[in-house]
Amino acid sequence: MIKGIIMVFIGVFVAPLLGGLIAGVDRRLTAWFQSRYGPPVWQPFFDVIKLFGKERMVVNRWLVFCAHVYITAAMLSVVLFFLQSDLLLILFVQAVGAIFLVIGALSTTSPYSQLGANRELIQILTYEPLIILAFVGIYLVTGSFRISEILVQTKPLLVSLPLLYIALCYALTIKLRKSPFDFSTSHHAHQELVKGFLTEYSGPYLALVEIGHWYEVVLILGLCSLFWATSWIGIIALVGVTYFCEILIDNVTARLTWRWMLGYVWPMGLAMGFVNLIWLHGR
Amino acid sequence: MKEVISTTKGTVVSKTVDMKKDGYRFVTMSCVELDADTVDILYHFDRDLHLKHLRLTIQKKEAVPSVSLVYFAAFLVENEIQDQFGIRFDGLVLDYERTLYLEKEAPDAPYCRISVSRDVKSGED
Amino acid sequence: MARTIIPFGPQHQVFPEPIHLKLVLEDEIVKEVVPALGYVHRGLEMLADVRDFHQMIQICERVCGICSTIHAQCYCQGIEELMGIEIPDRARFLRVIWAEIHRVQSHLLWLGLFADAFGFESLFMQCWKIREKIMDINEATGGNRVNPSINIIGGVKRDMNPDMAQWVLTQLDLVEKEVNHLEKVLLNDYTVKKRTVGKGVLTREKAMELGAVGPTLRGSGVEQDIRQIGYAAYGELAHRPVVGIDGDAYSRNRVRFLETLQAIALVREAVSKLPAGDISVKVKGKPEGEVVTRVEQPRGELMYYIKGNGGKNLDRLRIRTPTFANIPPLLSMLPGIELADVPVIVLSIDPCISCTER
Amino acid sequence: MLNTILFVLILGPFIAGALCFIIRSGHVRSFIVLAMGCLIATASIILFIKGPFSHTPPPLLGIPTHFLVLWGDDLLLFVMLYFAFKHGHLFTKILIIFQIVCLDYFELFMVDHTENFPLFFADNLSLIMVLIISIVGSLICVFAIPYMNKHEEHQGLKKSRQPKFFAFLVVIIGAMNGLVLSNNIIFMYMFFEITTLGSFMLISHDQNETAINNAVRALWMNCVAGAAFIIAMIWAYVIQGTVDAQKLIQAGHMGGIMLTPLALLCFAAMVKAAQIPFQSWLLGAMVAPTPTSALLHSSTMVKAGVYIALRFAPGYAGTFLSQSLAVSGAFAFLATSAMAIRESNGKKVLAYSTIGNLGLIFACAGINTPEAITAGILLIIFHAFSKALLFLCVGDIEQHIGSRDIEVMRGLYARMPRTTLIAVLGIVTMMLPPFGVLLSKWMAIEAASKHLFVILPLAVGSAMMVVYWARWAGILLSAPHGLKVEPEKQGLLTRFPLLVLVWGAVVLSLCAPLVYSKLVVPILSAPSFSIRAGIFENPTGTFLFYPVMLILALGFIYAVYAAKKARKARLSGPYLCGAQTTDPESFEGPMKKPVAVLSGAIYFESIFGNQKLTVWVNIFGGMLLALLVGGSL
Amino acid sequence: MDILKKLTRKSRIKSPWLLHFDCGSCNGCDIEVLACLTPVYDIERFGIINVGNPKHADLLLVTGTVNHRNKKVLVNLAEQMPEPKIVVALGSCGLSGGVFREAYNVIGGVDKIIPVDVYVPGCPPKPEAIIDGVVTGLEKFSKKKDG
Amino acid sequence: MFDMTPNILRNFFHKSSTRLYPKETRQAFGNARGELYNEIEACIFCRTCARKCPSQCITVDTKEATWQCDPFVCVYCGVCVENCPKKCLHQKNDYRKPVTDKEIIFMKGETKKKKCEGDPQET
Ligand code: SF4
Ligand code: SF4
Ligand code: SF4
Ligand code: SF4
Ligand code: SF4
Ligand code: SF4
Ligand code: SF4
Ligand code: SF4
Repeated sequence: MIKGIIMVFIGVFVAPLLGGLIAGVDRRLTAWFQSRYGPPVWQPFFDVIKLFGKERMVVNRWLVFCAHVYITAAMLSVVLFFLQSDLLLILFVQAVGAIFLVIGALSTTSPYSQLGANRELIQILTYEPLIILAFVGIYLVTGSFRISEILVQTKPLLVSLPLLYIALCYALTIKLRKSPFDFSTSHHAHQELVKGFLTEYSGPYLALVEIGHWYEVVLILGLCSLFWATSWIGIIALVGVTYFCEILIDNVTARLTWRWMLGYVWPMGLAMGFVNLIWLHGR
Repeated sequence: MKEVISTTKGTVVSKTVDMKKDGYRFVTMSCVELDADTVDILYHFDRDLHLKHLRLTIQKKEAVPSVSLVYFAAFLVENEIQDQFGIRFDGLVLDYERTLYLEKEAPDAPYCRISVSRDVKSGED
Repeated sequence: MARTIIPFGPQHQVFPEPIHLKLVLEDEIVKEVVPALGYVHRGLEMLADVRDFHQMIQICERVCGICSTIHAQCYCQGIEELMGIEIPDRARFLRVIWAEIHRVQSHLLWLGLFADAFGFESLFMQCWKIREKIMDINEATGGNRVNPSINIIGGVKRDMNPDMAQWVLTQLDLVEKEVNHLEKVLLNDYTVKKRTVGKGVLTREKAMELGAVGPTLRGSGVEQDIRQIGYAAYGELAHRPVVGIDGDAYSRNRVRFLETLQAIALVREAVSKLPAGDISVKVKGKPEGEVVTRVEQPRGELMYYIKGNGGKNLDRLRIRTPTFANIPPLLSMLPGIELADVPVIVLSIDPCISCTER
Repeated sequence: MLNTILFVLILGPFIAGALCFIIRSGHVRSFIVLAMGCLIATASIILFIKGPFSHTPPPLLGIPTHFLVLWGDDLLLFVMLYFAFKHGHLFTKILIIFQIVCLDYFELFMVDHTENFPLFFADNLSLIMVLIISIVGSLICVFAIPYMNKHEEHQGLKKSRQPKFFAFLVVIIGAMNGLVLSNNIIFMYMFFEITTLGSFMLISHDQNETAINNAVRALWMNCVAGAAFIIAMIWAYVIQGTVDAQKLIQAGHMGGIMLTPLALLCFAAMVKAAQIPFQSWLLGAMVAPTPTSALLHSSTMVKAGVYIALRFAPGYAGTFLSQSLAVSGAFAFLATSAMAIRESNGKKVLAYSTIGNLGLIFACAGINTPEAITAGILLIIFHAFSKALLFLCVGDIEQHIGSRDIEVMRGLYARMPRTTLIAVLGIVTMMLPPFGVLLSKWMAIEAASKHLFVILPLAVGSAMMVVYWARWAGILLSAPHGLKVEPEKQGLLTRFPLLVLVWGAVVLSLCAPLVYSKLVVPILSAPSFSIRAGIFENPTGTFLFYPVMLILALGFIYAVYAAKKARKARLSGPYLCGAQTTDPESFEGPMKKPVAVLSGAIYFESIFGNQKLTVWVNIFGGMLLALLVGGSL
Repeated sequence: MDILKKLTRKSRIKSPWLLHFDCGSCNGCDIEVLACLTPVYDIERFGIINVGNPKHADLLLVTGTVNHRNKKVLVNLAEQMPEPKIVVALGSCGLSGGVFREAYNVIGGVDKIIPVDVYVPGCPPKPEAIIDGVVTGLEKFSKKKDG
Repeated sequence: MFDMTPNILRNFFHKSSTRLYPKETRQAFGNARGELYNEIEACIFCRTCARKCPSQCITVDTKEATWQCDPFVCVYCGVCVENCPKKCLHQKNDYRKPVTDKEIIFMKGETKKKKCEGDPQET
């Protein structure tokens, strides 16, 4: 019980801090890759606090509603993760948030927001099956969808699920909105949709979305960490290397288009996942 | 400026068509105010780095046949001349109706200024 | 099919300059596009009425900040032709040097913005990082990063002593080295190719018919470059226009990339052949008559029509900038492409609105 | 008592239908429909409370029941034959004549009518079906009363066709009740055929060319199902010598020979449920007035298919048939989701979604583990409510705005806030946790995890489903900025069904654990989940049903509060690159003309809109069905 | 409460998101603004992100002369920025119309249309000057009242 | 694919090229055209600068011996400096600092007794 409460606490409070810090480190590293000095690592926190202090400005009150639902769902999904709950449940709860965020963006009459939201839906469409396949792979190895069952494994999952891990990394890249998949919105926003589906979220509501994003980043990195959950070193190494690669890929690729994503990543990711599953099945 | 061919309102389109047939690229048009009533419109063409011009002298009030159907590229500069000189072009493929650059608040046909400013200034020179 | 109508610009992140496109989309495919201009129109040609023909140099430099030197050069060249002035050889070479430095600057700037248009942020950063060296050259030689302001009627304002020239060359060597590092990225990278190959195709015939100029024209396989006329000192320097074949965004990209290297080579050659002597001649009299003069600017053919009346104010100054000529071809490239490619294709003509509208 | 209830549930609607047809007064008709609705809803609840039974009613009017059935069947088939001749459809004619011949031969010369077994049998599955049919079906009929008045008004009909319409509408309810309660497969067949005729009549209601074409298509496809059914029936009889469904199911366990008739039954079921490549009849049904579509889709007709599959599921557990059923169901789910994603016609989206969900239920039936069966049954329940609700919403919306196109519904919230909110809620219950549909889907995915060829389409299909639902919900809400919204007027008979359905959907979801433990568990061979404190758990996974629901509900409430508080926030127009005019929804375009912004969703025309793709999907679907039948020969 | 306010203020200074609007500039100033984002100057050091969306921006950088067409855009953009915000005018054009101020389609500097907080002279101002201008603007930020 | 990687890694393993302005400044180039200033004692108020200025931002009052320049209009082109007959007008190498309020450079010198030949009013 106590452990449970601690886990909830970590999920609710520590996770966003971690997420913010990761974002800060990300920006710093990105800057280094670009031969820049970069902002301080706690820059994301400044951003969010500042946003909370801005004037409230809305186009539509649905947006406010949706931003709150988003952060609730994001938080809940992380809490469920730390409670070592069912992977599919976590994914579904996470999807509530993601979908409400999109509905919020769709609820405005802003064309940029609308287009961004449509693209975000395409991103959801792309990553969700990949994640489900990864979970199925985990299930085939451990016999359960529960995280607690994964943690008692003695062999890292990565050994039996290498291809699914790559598929999951696709999902991770999409979820992190990194190049080449940053088309529904992007952090530095030099793109044709300006801020995409985040265009109309502003001030405190944008701050909520940002924090929600941190939760999600922690969640998805947490999912990655499951693939080497046998030791702390494994977790740190795996997540560290994965994230480093993400930043690297972000910096060595151009943004591509959603048509490309559907036509390339989807078949690739699904095929890889499927091959991995068949292989597991055959054993 | 060498090779300037004079044209009239009636022949300008057919001469432009000839230019196109001869493989000339449409460079642009220039409009120059001559006096209070007339302007010169110069059509510049290029073939292999060699320039050729048509000169059309018209009254400001007259409408000029557009060559934008011959050279689509002309639509932009013709709109510009409409804006700046208040001259009308007939048969523009895309007519901005004198809103290409200028808003209502801006002066009307700002490039037609001889009657106003140049008279005063010429005394100084 | 659901239609989307969006305003693309005037304030839009991917365009550094205000231009407005009314885009009609279906499934993010552009069905219709109508441009709106006038957000940067100043009416500076009319300033000839209130500024004398010397002062107009500074105005012409500010037609556009990206190729200011070249504008001034074209203008001075026109006035010199009207007044029958022969400028000293050294001045002719110096003009080439500065113009080509400017071209390197402009192309690097463009390569960066182009990369930005397809979301390659680090490439943008890299190009602009390299470009800073050119900006330093501008400031060191001309006194300002953007407007070196070296052209005057009758020659150039500033000389380049051997030390300075040497320093410029070493800087350019560094630039060249770094630009070469980017060759593979710009011309081979999978993602870059995905975003550029086959995008915004302009056939050779279309390019000619619609009056495309500069790299946009050369990207479609037409070997035409105003520098071939041999104005300034170009007649005495070895250069051949860089041409592409496919007429797509990739091809234009390639042309500009190679032109960057070509420009550096031209500077080298010009410095090595730099004759001794005066840098300017004294100017007497006032311009009279009309003239059309052209130079090759980074974006293509720049044309000035100048009419003088023997007074200190010009009768008419008309500037036809390359982007002005490239807009009709651009309009023909847009329908049928994806929304995501709109910035890529618009950028691929290297648009400069400030000079288009003046 | 039982006799009365069965009479009310099965024959009641027939009588009501006859009355509707004969008494041509609008008011009386409304009364009849309302009364019948109340009656069968009550009757279904009473039956439900009484629990499972098996029963043989006394012969009606002293005529042996099998005679009634034979006459009924023949009459039915000849009516159908008449229509087949009227519309000159050769294939239908052949099918129907084939059925007549088979049936008569079977009934007159083969079947031993003295066999003694309960004519009616009901376990919880049947009872659940009866509840859904009677309640949801009645609500739809009630909704149809004002709807059809308006519909005819819009069409400017001189002579009302409502009598016939309502007659068939209610008859279908009776037939469905009969179908799910019968234990004699000959009965089943008859009711099965009644629904075929009923749907034909309802689809052709508008009597225009498309309506008739689509109705004919529905007829021939359903006749294919009927023919398959009849072959299955005869085949099974030849092998087992019985028409007792329960016996047949048990016989299925024994040997492979029963597999073929079962496969044919499944095939019939899949055609009835409009699975690929037979989806077109259900899509064509969308031209009919909305109550038809709602009735056909949510609670009846198509559910007849999945009911049969689930009913006979124990009979083919663990066989190749089961596997291929799972795969073709999953494939239908994937393919229809992909088709729905490119659709902007609201009713078609609903139709595809229905077919998809039915596919999912087939997949569950095919997986055939207790978890899967649980998922399938729960899906039937939750889907019925949400889908009926959505259909009625679309109908209501269509009558207001004159279009069923999703794009035209953009910003509907500003015009019809009530209906919009109900519709959005309906959509949310279709796709998000903690609502029942998603709970069932969770179970389905967990159950399908071992079946690679099922899980892959499921994973991809559900993601696509999310896309089209979320897109629709967002579009409904995208109201212009700063608008004062006034709740629109809704007639009582429109509002009542909507409210009952939306509450039904929500409350039923809230009670999911109860529904599971009380209703579903008794049907299962072994309980699939343990439930503690609202947590579904089994070795495969855990669904923290109540905890998740609680926290999401809290978040929801807070979000509503925050949105209320945002009333004070500054209103600002959407971002339009700085080009907005005084009207924040339009921008100054070229030539200084104001242009209203327009947003259209992405419909993937170039990707899923491909005609070739559809053809391939149909071919592949057909091959899967062929595999299903052929593989069990 | 007080500490929260202080934190907000500090964050505001640490995270000024930027919107750049080219209001009829010759590009000289624009490219210098862009140059500020690039490695040699890297204003992301100050937490500045070029957001390109008025709704997210705190800092409006305006370059170039105001004309009759773009003034509406300028007003629209400024209006869509939530308080508190700072407007910085760049280059002679933005300050007064510069060399073009006598041209017929030039209204003049930005401050004729919207209030300007910081003026950065130059043609174009060097990136260093732009950074100085932003820093000066941030000082003003701490004095602005909460949004 | 990933052709950018070497460049990126090179950046990563080298010091960033950022000049940490304002902490770290760089000596301006000797030629740089910055802020204008007038050695007013040497100025003869001949108005050449005012006449030649393309931006028309200098106002010289010969009688009152004042020289003023609007730094918000000046484009720092250096034309005035080049044309000043007394070479009293200079440009610093550093740019003019941003300000929060409008300003004018105003300088007052002594009225010169000896007037220059030629009419300053001309042209
Ligand atoms: S996501 Fe964007 S803002 Fe965040 S660190 Fe990366 S580039 Fe910077
Ligand atoms: S094309 Fe025109 S605006 Fe663009 S850089 Fe060149 S001169 Fe300037
Ligand atoms: S809008 Fe609805 S009610 Fe009216 S005619 Fe059409 S389907 Fe019937
Ligand atoms: S201030 Fe100078 S560089 Fe800036 S826009 Fe104006 S003219 Fe161009
Ligand atoms: S003169 Fe000044 S305002 Fe104009 S462009 Fe140059 S720096 Fe900018
Ligand atoms: S040109 Fe020189 S001397 Fe003459 S007024 Fe100007 S600053 Fe003074
Ligand atoms: S520097 Fe140029 S703009 Fe400034 S005062 Fe001197 S001449 Fe005028
Ligand atoms: S003549 Fe006098 S006023 Fe004219 S430039 Fe010489 S000193 Fe100045």
